[in-house]
Amino acid sequence: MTVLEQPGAYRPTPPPAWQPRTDPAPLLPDAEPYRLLGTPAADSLDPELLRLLHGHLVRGRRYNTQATALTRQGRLAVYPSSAGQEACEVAAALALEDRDWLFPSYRDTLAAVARGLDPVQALTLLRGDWHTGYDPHEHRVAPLATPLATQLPHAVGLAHAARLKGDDVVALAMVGDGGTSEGDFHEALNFAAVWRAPVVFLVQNNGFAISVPLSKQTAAPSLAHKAVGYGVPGRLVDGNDAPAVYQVLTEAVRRARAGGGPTLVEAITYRVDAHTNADDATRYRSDAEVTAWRSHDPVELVERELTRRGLLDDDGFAAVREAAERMAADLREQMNQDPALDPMELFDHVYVRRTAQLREQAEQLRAELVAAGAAGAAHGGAHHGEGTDR
Amino acid sequence: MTVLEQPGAYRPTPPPAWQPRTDPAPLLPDAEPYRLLGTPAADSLDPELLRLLHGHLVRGRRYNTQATALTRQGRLAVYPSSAGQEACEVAAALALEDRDWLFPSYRDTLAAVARGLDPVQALTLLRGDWHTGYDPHEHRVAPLATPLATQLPHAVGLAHAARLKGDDVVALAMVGDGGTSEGDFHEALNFAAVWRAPVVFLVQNNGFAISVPLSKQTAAPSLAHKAVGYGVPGRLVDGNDAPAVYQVLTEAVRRARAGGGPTLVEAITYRVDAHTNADDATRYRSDAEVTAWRSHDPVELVERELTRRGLLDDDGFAAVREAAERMAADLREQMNQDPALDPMELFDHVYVRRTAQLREQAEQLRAELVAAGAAGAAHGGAHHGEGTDR
Amino acid sequence: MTTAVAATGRKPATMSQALNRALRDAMADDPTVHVLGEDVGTLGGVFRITDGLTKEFGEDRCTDTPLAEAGILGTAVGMAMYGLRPVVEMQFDAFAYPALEQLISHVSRMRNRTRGALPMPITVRIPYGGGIGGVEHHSDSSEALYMATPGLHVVTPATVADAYGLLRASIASDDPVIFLEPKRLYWSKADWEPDRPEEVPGIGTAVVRRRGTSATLVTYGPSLPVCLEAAEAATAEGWDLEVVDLRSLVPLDEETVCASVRRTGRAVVVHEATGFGGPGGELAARITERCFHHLEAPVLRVTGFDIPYPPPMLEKHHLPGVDRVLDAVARLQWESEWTPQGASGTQGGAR
Amino acid sequence: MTTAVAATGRKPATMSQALNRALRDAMADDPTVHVLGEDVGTLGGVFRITDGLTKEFGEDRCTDTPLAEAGILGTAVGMAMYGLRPVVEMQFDAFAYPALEQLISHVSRMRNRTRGALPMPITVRIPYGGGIGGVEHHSDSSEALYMATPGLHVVTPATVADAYGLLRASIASDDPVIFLEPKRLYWSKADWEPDRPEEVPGIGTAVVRRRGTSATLVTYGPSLPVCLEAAEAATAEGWDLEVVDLRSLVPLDEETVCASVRRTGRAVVVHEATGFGGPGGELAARITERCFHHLEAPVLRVTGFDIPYPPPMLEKHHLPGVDRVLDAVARLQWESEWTPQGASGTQGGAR
Ligand SMILES: Cc1ncc(C[n+]2csc(CCOP(=O)(O)OP(=O)(O)O)c2C)c(N)n1
Ligand SMILES: Cc1ncc(C[n+]2csc(CCOP(=O)(O)OP(=O)(O)O)c2C)c(N)n1
Ligand SMILES: [Mg+2]
Ligand SMILES: [Mg+2]
Repeated sequence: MTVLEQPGAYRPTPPPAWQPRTDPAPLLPDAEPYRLLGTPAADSLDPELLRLLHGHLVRGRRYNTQATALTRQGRLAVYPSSAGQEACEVAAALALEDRDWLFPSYRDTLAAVARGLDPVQALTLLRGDWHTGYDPHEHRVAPLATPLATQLPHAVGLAHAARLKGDDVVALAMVGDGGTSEGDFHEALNFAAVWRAPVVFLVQNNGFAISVPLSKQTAAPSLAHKAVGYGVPGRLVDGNDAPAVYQVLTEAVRRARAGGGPTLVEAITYRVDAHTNADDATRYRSDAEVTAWRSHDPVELVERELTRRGLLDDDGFAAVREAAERMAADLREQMNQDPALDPMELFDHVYVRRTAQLREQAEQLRAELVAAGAAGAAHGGAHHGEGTDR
Repeated sequence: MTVLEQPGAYRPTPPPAWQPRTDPAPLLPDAEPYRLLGTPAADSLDPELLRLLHGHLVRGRRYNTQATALTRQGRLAVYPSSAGQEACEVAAALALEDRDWLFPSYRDTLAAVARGLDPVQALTLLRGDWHTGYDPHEHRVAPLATPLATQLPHAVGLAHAARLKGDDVVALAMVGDGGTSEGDFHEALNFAAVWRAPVVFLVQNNGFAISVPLSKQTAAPSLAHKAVGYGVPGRLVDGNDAPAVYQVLTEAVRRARAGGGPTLVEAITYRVDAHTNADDATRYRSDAEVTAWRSHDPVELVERELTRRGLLDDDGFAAVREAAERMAADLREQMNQDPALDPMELFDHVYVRRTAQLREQAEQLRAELVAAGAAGAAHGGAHHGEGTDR
Repeated sequence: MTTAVAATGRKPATMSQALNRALRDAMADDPTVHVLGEDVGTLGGVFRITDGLTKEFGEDRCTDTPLAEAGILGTAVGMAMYGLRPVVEMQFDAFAYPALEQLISHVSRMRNRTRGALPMPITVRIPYGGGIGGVEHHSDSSEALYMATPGLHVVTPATVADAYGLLRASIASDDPVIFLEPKRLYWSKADWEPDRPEEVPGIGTAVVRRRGTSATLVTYGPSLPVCLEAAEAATAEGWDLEVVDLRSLVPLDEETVCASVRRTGRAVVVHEATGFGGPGGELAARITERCFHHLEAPVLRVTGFDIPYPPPMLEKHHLPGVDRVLDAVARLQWESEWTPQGASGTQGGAR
Repeated sequence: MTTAVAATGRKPATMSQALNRALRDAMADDPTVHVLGEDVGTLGGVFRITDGLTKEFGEDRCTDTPLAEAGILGTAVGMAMYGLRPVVEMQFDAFAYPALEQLISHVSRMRNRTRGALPMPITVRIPYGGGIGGVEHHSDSSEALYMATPGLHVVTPATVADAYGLLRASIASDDPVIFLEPKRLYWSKADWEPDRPEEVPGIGTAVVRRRGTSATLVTYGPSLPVCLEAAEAATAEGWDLEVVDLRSLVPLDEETVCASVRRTGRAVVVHEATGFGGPGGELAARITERCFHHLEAPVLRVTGFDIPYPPPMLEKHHLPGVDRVLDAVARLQWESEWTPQGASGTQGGAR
């Protein structure tokens, strides 16, 4: 029996001998997004979990504001903020075991940080430094994906490969509401379902793809409803309710690890900042909408819960804030240093070995750098930071 | 109010003010494929409709056997038979008005013929003659699509354009079960739904994509279940029950024309022949499966119904068979003549006007043809048939 | 043709403004022109090239699509089949790749497949190239892919006036046009008014931007300013360089290029795309085929390195700059010691 | 390395059999090699190149995927990230286009993006080219697209032995390889046994298939037999042609090519892909750059016309044949009347 055998799969049967198919009912998402905070179930939430989430959320919010500030200081080329979406970012990271893999999009550096990546490494791409600032194997975090939805089949392939090798590894892949319109979303979901690959797809529905609102992106009852078309369960969750997202993702991860196949989770959230620092969100949305969402802030929701249940006192809150400030200060300091990037590295990773052409071109650049160094030693050598061209 | 405005569309609302979404229930297909023949509803089927379908089905079956025979005689380069699927082919053509557009795949030449195209024109591509053997505007039949699912966004765009121009034109696009896995399927369905374009998507689920069975193509409860993920109604129909397919498609076309948007129809059928004449189906499926399906033959099902209700006597049946034989004889005769294809035409349709390069290359070929003509006038001039290279 | 244009004499304008104006004028003149793409509506595009079009012409004429490039181009094919003239925006160079199957298998050959019955008057606008500090996948120069696909026109402006004129001509073309907009020239400025017919170039005509006698720089798009600067700098070395701006890569205006090279006897092709398998190979090969006996030296190429586009902090090392162009010019064998007889060519610059 | 191979001396084999054997041996030698694609399992592929692999190695090693090329290549990327060595089959040339975004944006640059941390040892097998009477979209030669994408190797065999050796080398490569299989040579035959190490060429080495002195034909894949036939026919005209089979377009073995051209002083590049923007431009330009003073005539190109691939009944007019190659050879300026002084070059064939 191979891992590809599908006990419940859909087989063509002649209509004369028509058989009932897989029941779609359990695949359909609930009409309401799943919530915990503000419901009776909140009372039984583990205080440790709440405190853990809270620490990450506060740190995550601070990370977002600090990174945005760094764009203004010219220390980041661009930053797509996840302010307002911290619950999804943090829960995605925490739902995974160490051996699992995370597949983030460009907006999900916070998830990578919450998983243990050094913030400077996570921001390398956005700084204008080398494309991927970390070894993906170290924390099992795939490179940040810029071409939308292209990372989803990667997650499926990796999860499938792990299963073939007998490792109980799960991949969690993150994508935006806009990304669900790409063909790669469709193909990834379908491959995952047919192969019963241990993947969890987390769609952060933050209401917009840059300026395009969800109503122009889909006419579906919900994005989670797409799951049934692949034979996969679809789950809908309040994406600003951190324990709820954490619970839904943890369950999906457990199911995937146990061989139950993929799950599609849609988290309803909101991008409180503009698309990136370069975007002007006032061109396409109202202040009122933003304000309404600010009153459903993921950090505050957990803060209120901790207060309500008396799980953290003022000193505790202050300590969390201080830790976040230390992280921000440290990030600021490190980002204020120019990275050391060697132009000659341009030729190092195109192939295992440089081709004859690349050797020639490398020689050309080396000669130019030597000439420039001789001409203006004051400008710093090739091995020193060059700054961005912007 | 533009045609793009979506009254019922899904808008992001903050979870604090969560609103119920579009009800998915009416979008979900029934558990059983829709049937008419063999059910009580069959009694009230219009005799004229049954006779019309029957004539087309018999002719269609004969068309399939004749075309396959032509491949053996080297008169067709390749033929992907639709034997066993004639009910879908015929119903797709008949469900449309004259002003509507049909978007066939390579397997759907019969639908094009049923819509009025000369069989020789419909087979031009498969004969090895010029790619598209007809002016698509004449019968409003798009070129046969070989790259799978790529014709689906074309149908959406055309339908959308017609609606923008105020024409009540509907596009019906045909695709196979395998084609539903392509990204283009996903993108086309989504665009159609968001734009509420007047398109009907007909998936002929014939159990196989060449050798790959449906169980390796999808894990969905049915292909029609994919509809709900786009906010589109999904319909399941017995694809060998011609009046049932006709009814479901006609309703979908009416709905589209009335501004109700797209429908996804999955017709459960079976490819009785191999993928094409070049394929060896015994490598991947059992005789027993084929036999089971032969007992649910679309032509016989209607024949039996006509007999049961006494709507056609022996003479009537004979007349239908004779008409089909005449069509086949005529097709045979025409296909036995070499088509007149001018090599110089190679340069005529690349651009509105030949570029300088193409003018040079045309001169080169003309000189070669002249030289060849001079060398061996017996081989026939450039304007005469060349035969295929196979 | 230019009813929407007030005849107000020349004013400073950026390339992005000229492109915006071209779209507006085309839409005003021809109701079959429809713009579609990601964020082209309310936002006006990430580079603001479609600014104001939805407001002026409505959502049905300038439409924010779902986020799917194959879907955008694929629906444009259907719209063209029904008589519309779609102008598609791809948000960045690398984000046109998902649409390559629709482009190669359909857009480029639909006319041919149907013996002319289904022309594809589609313009695909693609901001391309680097030099603006974009992170990976935001700075590709993929013109080689489009050049290798018969049935497409490939057009790229390098000046404000050409941006307007070439975009108008592209939209008016009954053949599909890949319209490559050099990102780093979006904010370049010139005094310009849109209604000077003598400035509306046809597709397929190159132009000599600078006359010279020593050698010809053959270039286009983002590399034109580099070449003009290099030509100025070269005067200090005693070289008088001619600069040809191709404007269209397909159809290629061989005549203008070859006339120039025959005059000067030497040529350097300059572009930002990677060199190996890039546009320069075709250009160098073609020039050599046609002008062999006029060449004093092989046609050289100055291009991006054969590497994926670098991160922002390193892109300046990758982009062909003035120095690299001058280095190539210096390698054009100004000494004639190599001829078999040691004789220098004297017959009007030709050997 | 060749444990699965019995040492049984040479027997007639077709190229398709050699390819099949290469896959089998690679899978037997290395458990991380996985084959995936459409119909590669039970059916053994539409060209039967994967025949028997699922039976021998199981469905998990040779897998029929859903019908989605971007999905196939995209999941292969993930598999490679986890240490597998995927061999992907694209069913036909044009059906690789849906995977171009995954190929260009990820496969070709993943190693570079991650400073070497994520190599992509993926082989993408693509049956390419025409000459087998295939209907539209079944006969494209798209090597120009792959050549223009840094980070890919582009390999194409022309003989039975090379089919085996190059496919083994491609699968063993830690870099991604586009492995182009000339459809019309699938049924070509040769006496061959798989375990002669001297016949396993490394990627990036061209080979001189025929020695000659008058001019060099530079070619690869489906055009090699045409060139060899042309070379035989040319002897009747008194020309002794050298024929170089590139085998790899990337990396290009410039040394072998240029050594030959420097010897003969003349070159014609022959391929089936369309000429404009095709591989021949790069080859001609590069040869000219490197061998300029050895060239008696411009490097000429004999290629497919600049048109979409024709219908089966017309394809013979499109494909470069022996006559067209000989015509080009005849145009290589065998008279030397063109030199400024009317002198013929006498210094060892160089000017
Ligand atoms: C294939 C592709 N097309 C277009 C883009 C340009 N782009 C970058 S982000 C974005 C919007 C994405 O929206 P969504 O998926 O909702 O994610 P969000 O930004 O909201 O997190 C677009 C269109 C891209 N990166 N990739
Ligand atoms: C994009 C693309 N990939 C692959 C193919 C090769 N191919 C031709 S038909 C076919 C199977 C199609 O199956 P299905 O969609 O079920 O249609 P059917 O042949 O059963 O009518 C395949 C893989 C193709 N034509 N286009
Ligand atoms: Mg979003
Ligand atoms: Mg099928």
